[in-house]
Amino acid sequence: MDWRRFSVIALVIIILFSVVVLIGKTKDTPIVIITSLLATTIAVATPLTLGALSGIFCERSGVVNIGIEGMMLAAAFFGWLAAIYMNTIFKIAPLPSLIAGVVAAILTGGLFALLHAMLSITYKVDQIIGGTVINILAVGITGFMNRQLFFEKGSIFGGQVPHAPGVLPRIQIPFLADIPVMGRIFDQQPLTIAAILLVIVSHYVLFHTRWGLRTRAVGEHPRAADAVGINVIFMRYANVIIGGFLAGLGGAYFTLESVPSFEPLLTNGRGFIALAAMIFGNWSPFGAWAAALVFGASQAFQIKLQLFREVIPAQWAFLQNAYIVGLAPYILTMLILTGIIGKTTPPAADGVPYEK
Amino acid sequence: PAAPDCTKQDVFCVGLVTDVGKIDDKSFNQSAWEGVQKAKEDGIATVVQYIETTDSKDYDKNISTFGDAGYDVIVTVGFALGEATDAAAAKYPNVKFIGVDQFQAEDVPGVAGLNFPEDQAGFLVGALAAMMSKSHKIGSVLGTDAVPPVWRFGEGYRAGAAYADQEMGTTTEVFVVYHNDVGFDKTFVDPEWGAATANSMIDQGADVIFGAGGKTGNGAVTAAAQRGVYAIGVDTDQYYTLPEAAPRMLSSAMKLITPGVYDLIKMAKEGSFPSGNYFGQAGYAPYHDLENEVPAEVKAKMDEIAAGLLDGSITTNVPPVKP
Amino acid sequence: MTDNNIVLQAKGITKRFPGVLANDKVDFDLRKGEIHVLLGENGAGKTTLMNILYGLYHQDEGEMLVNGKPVKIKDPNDSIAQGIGMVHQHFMLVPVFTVAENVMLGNETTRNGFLDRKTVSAKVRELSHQYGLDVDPDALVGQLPVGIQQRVEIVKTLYRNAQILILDEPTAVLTPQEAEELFVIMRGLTERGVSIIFITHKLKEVLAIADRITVMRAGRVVGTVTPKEMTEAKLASMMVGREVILKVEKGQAKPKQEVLKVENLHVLDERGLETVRGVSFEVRAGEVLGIAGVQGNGQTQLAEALTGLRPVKSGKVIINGQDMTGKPPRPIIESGMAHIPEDRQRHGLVLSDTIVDNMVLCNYYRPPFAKGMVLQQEAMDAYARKLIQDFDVRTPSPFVPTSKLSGGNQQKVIVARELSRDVKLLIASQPTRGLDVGSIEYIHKEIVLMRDRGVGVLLISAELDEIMALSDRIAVMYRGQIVATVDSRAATREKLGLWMAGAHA
Amino acid sequence: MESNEEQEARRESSFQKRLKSAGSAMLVPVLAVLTAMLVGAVVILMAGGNPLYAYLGLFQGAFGSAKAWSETAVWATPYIFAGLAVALAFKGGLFNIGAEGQLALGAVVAAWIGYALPDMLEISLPAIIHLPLAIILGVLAGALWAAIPGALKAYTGGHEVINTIMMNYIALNMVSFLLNGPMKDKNPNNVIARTPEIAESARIPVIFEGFRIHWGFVLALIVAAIVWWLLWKTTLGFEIRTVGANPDAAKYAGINVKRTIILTMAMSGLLAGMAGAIEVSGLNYRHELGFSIGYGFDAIAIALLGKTHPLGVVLASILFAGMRNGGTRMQFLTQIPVDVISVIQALILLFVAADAIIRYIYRVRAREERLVLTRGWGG
Ligand SMILES: Nc1ncnc2c1ncn2[C@@H]1O[C@H](COP(=O)(O)OP(=O)(O)OP(=O)(O)O)[C@@H](O)[C@H]1O
Ligand SMILES: Nc1ncnc2c1ncn2[C@@H]1O[C@H](COP(=O)(O)OP(=O)(O)OP(=O)(O)O)[C@@H](O)[C@H]1O
Ligand SMILES: [Mg+2]
Ligand SMILES: [Mg+2]
Repeated sequence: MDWRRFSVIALVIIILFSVVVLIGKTKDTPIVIITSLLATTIAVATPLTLGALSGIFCERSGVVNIGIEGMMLAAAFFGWLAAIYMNTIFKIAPLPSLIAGVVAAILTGGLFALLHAMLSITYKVDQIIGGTVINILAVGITGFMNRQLFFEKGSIFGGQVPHAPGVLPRIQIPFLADIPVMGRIFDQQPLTIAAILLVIVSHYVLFHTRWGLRTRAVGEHPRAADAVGINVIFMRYANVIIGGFLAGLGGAYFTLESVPSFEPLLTNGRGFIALAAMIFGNWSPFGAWAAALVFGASQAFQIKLQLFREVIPAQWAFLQNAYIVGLAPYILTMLILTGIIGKTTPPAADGVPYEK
Repeated sequence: PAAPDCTKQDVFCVGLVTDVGKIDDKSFNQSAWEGVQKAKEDGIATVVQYIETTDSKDYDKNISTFGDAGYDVIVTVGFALGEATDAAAAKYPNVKFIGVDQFQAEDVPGVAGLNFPEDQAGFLVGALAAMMSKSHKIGSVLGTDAVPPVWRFGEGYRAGAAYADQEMGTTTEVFVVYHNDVGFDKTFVDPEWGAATANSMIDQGADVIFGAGGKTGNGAVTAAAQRGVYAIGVDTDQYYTLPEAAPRMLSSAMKLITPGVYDLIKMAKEGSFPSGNYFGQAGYAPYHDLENEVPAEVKAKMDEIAAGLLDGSITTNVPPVKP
Repeated sequence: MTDNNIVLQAKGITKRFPGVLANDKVDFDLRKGEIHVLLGENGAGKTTLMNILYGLYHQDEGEMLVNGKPVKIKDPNDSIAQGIGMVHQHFMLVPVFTVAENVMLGNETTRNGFLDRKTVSAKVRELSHQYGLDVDPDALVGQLPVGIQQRVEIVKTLYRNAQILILDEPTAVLTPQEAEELFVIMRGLTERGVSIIFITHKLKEVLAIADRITVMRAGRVVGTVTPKEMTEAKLASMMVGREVILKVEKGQAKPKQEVLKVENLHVLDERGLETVRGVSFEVRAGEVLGIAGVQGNGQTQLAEALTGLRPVKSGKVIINGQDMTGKPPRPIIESGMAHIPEDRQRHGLVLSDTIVDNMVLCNYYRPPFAKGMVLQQEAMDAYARKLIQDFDVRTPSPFVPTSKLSGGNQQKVIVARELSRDVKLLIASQPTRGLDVGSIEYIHKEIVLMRDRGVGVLLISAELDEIMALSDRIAVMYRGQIVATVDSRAATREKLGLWMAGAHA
Repeated sequence: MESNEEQEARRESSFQKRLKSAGSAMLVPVLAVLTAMLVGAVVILMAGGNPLYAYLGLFQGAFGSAKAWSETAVWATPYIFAGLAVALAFKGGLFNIGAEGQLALGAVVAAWIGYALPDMLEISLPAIIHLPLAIILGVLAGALWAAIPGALKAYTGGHEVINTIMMNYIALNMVSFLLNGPMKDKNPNNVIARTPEIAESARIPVIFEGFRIHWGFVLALIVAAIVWWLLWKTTLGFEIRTVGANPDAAKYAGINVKRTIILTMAMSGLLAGMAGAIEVSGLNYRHELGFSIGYGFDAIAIALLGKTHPLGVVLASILFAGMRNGGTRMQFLTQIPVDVISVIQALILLFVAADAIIRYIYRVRAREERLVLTRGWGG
């Protein structure tokens, strides 16, 4: 693993946090502030982590996927829709409805991934274009259906948003969650926890199993894989769809874990930041997760700063300006991509359609 | 299906043009549209139509689409359409325009600016929040303060809490966060940010959260309900529009857009249409499920404050626009 | 004929590609334990036939028998199951994988779900020991020299215990030494009953190693012969279909002024290793200086540094008296340098562009191809048509993308472009790698012509024959340094071979 | 086959032959559009609307009257500029998703020059100076904004797709900051985050009194022609296309690859910036927050639909403009939500990108090489 990368990440997070602590110390104890920062960081990093994992599976098999944004958006919508259907139309209890919603979200992601796979593998459409198509398609479809179902009179929901079954319940991780103040960090919702577990799983799958070896071979040198009888097309389809499932799970976070409502465009570019996380993480799960945490941290940073707006000392006045603070994650991403923190190398055949 | 001819005397048509944004925003576009629909249900209007604006450069075009079709009343929602509305009023002298949230510096014939004392609504729930808080920390999550009504809500909330403090001899810490760090397209439709911000406030000890600013506010309100603290909604009685938050919904800071729009349409029909600023009502919603969690003296205090604001014995000292 | 000695037989194989009849009713058979050489011009259909035997392509007509039994080979899995293994013309190894990972890829050994790298490494060690294919299972393939990579390819097939081994142009990228080692290995294999199909363009090798030789031309089998009845000349004319002059006719060189002077040059490769360590030499107008050396001894970096494609760490490069040290390519080109790059597809061509665009790649911006910044299409077209004529590039039209050409013809496009410019210095890296004798003959003639026209030629090649045939002076490069410089008349294969292997002069 | 390849070749020369080949080049996009409209009709049906009526409204609103044409042209103007921006970058092997931000920046600067300069200089500038100045500086702002990711790509290999997206967010934040603070219209009863109106002298005149169509539209057409000429008739174009196709070979040939990459991005941003500047000086007479949302992505769709050819871009722009413009009337007549337009546009893009689908449906034989525009992250 690339320790340089990780130490930089640790450094960035520490700096961000200490700034907040220094500013907020008059208002609250460091321990409370840091706990809250960490809790937020981990939670908001969830869709980024899952998005990045999605990208990793696609691209390790040689398919560039900038459609993650769209996949998450669509999944967020259809997952939420399914949950509501279950709950209001079929009168199923909230929790099962939500779980059904998560499943639906995952499947939606998979479905859009299937489309991406067909475009980029079968029809050999330029893969970045294919991803863009997914993004634009997702915006159109979700916007339109959201309207049709929840506003237009005479729709199945009578033109108004019905009682949503709420969001996934928090899970107190035994013992850890009982720690007095810090416990809050381990009081998280299911998808957040799932994301972290999936990081570990993905790592082992990619680097220590047959599936992983073949996936990476297909992404590095498909002809070589073909020559030893590996079905390149199948491997790519499979991995893109797995990626879709992961993106779908990421989408579920928005409407089933974070808030029980859907907005057109609610993913708000997270899919792209997830891509940046994937690249920064050098296409490896742990690296991507770490990167996702940086973005999570900078988001937590902004939010906390605004709570402490009035006590920001004069010499740091610029921190009072939300617009300027808001730049943090984006500038961070660009610095990362400039390779200041070490060059990244994509899979050799990433983005290249396979021709026999 | 050929649309009935609005140019005819006996056909009374009402059109609505949204701000950039959707008519199903569960917030001011939607409330205004509901007012229009109510007018139709009550037989005041024969035809009602809306057009959603997709780009600010289309304001004029969208308004004239109604104007040219001979509509009698055109509702333009949002301060951003103010100038376009005034311009259209000159172009279509015998059409009545209802400008929601459009403060009229000087009267324009045919245009009624429908405004609300948001600061008072904010003041009320601010006081309520301060009185209901056990930790004496309360929060408010709002859209961008570039929008005066939003700013008035936020500052009103602050003032209300302060008033309650001096009445009750408490000291309450008030978090007020405006969502300024994104563009206009986003600031009112970022529930996830709203939720994260609310959560952060709750981590900080806040036990009442007031969410004001379209979906962003909704996100905060639902997140608050999630964490089991008191939630306060905005604009309409969100006990109904945000069912998932209903159980913890303490109240809502209401600006009664729907009736406001409805009344103005009615006046237009009856020929008693005012021009200049028309002030709708602001207030706070009933406690609903939490009826019996709110102590009697708090209820009493709230009634007192409401009365005071109405007769002017209490003032919020919040200017109409951010200085 | 059911000769039970025949392990593999192809009957009437026909394969069409859009516009090309790659294989035309090809009959071919392989006997147990023999080395059967397949010979033919570029585009003759050798690789295609092999790809069909191996299941990468599918024949349009014809059938295949393994050990007398007809077999359907849908994909490599089937051929592997039939005991067929193939070492491809363009290596099929994943650079970022270890040797072991590459070897196991496709039939991995796992323990409770996880890859069992230990066991595989052990097996690889055992195999390499058994067949004298010395490779380290845990090395990253990308960091191994081509020679070793080739061994990995062979180990790969043995790991799948192949009994029939296909080697497609394995020696194109090898040095004499490496080639010799390979032949020893091949012999070892045949002694253990493995049968080998061996594709090459090098006639010496053919006569040295073949038990039988099948010659293809334009997709057809011209005939099958044995080495005894053959000479290089006979073979050559058999595959080209006409007499071929294998010996390059060239008179005495008349060296004139210095066109290239290199002083104590140091260059780093992409990994930051110093692969050119203090090289000095000069090339005079009207002479050919050949740089011999085993692949990966710094020749690539040397050429790139001289042509401005790679920064110079220290030292001096003087072209026609001007100091060109560390200058970008354009000024160097304009100072009168032509460059036939080692990697034709990466540097030499814009594959997606037409032949026309590629023909003017280096001087599109000068008259007559451009007036000011405006391109003159007519002039460009005319020029391209002329070069296609002169250099006999086989193409349907000047407007087809060069990706459609056979590698041989792709190379001709580059040679045509570079040799047709008015230059003082020609730097030719591996100018004939993988080309057939016909093309080689042609390109060699052109290079000699350049020399006689008073151009200084720096020839970098791993082909000793080429070096000896063309050079007036020969410098041998070893570990980034020039270990010896001799007059070509004084040079022998043996001496050069020794120097290339590191022996000091 | 030889012969017809040769004909293919000679086509280049004869003009009307070229038209024919252009026709067959447009075949697939046209079919794609029709198919998308068809699917769209089904969607409208499901939404309980009447497709015929809806499309009638769409057409009326887009091309049904002089006014409609004018409005469509008004929409098309920024589309053409932005579409050209993306298309040009594609030719250079670069994917500029940043048109959005470059456009916004061009608009802000043009607006600033437009309203602030006269007061600063305390003289009223003649239009002949003021207008060009506003546009040129706006355009340069866009160019500069795009040159940054270009330079990052050239010198650090940071991928332009991510970088331009990030630059979009940064631009949006900066513009929000400016329009809410320093540049906000000080007029007491203005509450909107927007600049003051630009001076008369900084405005592009309309073409016909009473219509909003302005000379910016004509300029767009001229610029499209220039871009075409630049790409296929000049050495610079040759360099851009070569670097786009094979940077290594370009370097070998003596082309300054880094410079070309930066230049390509800069020119791309220049065009995007022009979209913004022209929109301000020709139509809005000020920059307002929230304007220009989504132009970036529409531009990509347009560039693809136009097969990255300037002429194609112009046609695609007019089509998309017509849809956006006609959408209003469609909604007015049928109350079909405008979102259906987005769906149709997405479908068009889908069918154009995966033209194999269209070819299959209509049995059209593959004509030219599949266009490969980007090269994964390798860049
Ligand atoms: N995938 C393909 N698509 C189209 N044509 C092909 C393809 N592969 C080979 N060809 C054509 O088939 C003919 C035979 O190619 P093949 O590779 O078999 O020649 P070869 O004998 O291997 O030549 P070389 O000595 O250069 O390897 C050539 O004309 C080539 O252009
Ligand atoms: N899709 C294709 N269309 C046309 N020709 C092709 C195609 N794919 C490969 N070829 C040609 O088929 C030939 C066989 O491929 P191969 O890799 O053996 O060529 P090569 O070995 O590079 O040629 P050479 O041996 O002359 O260097 C090549 O010359 C290649 O140019
Ligand atoms: Mg071959
Ligand atoms: Mg070959």
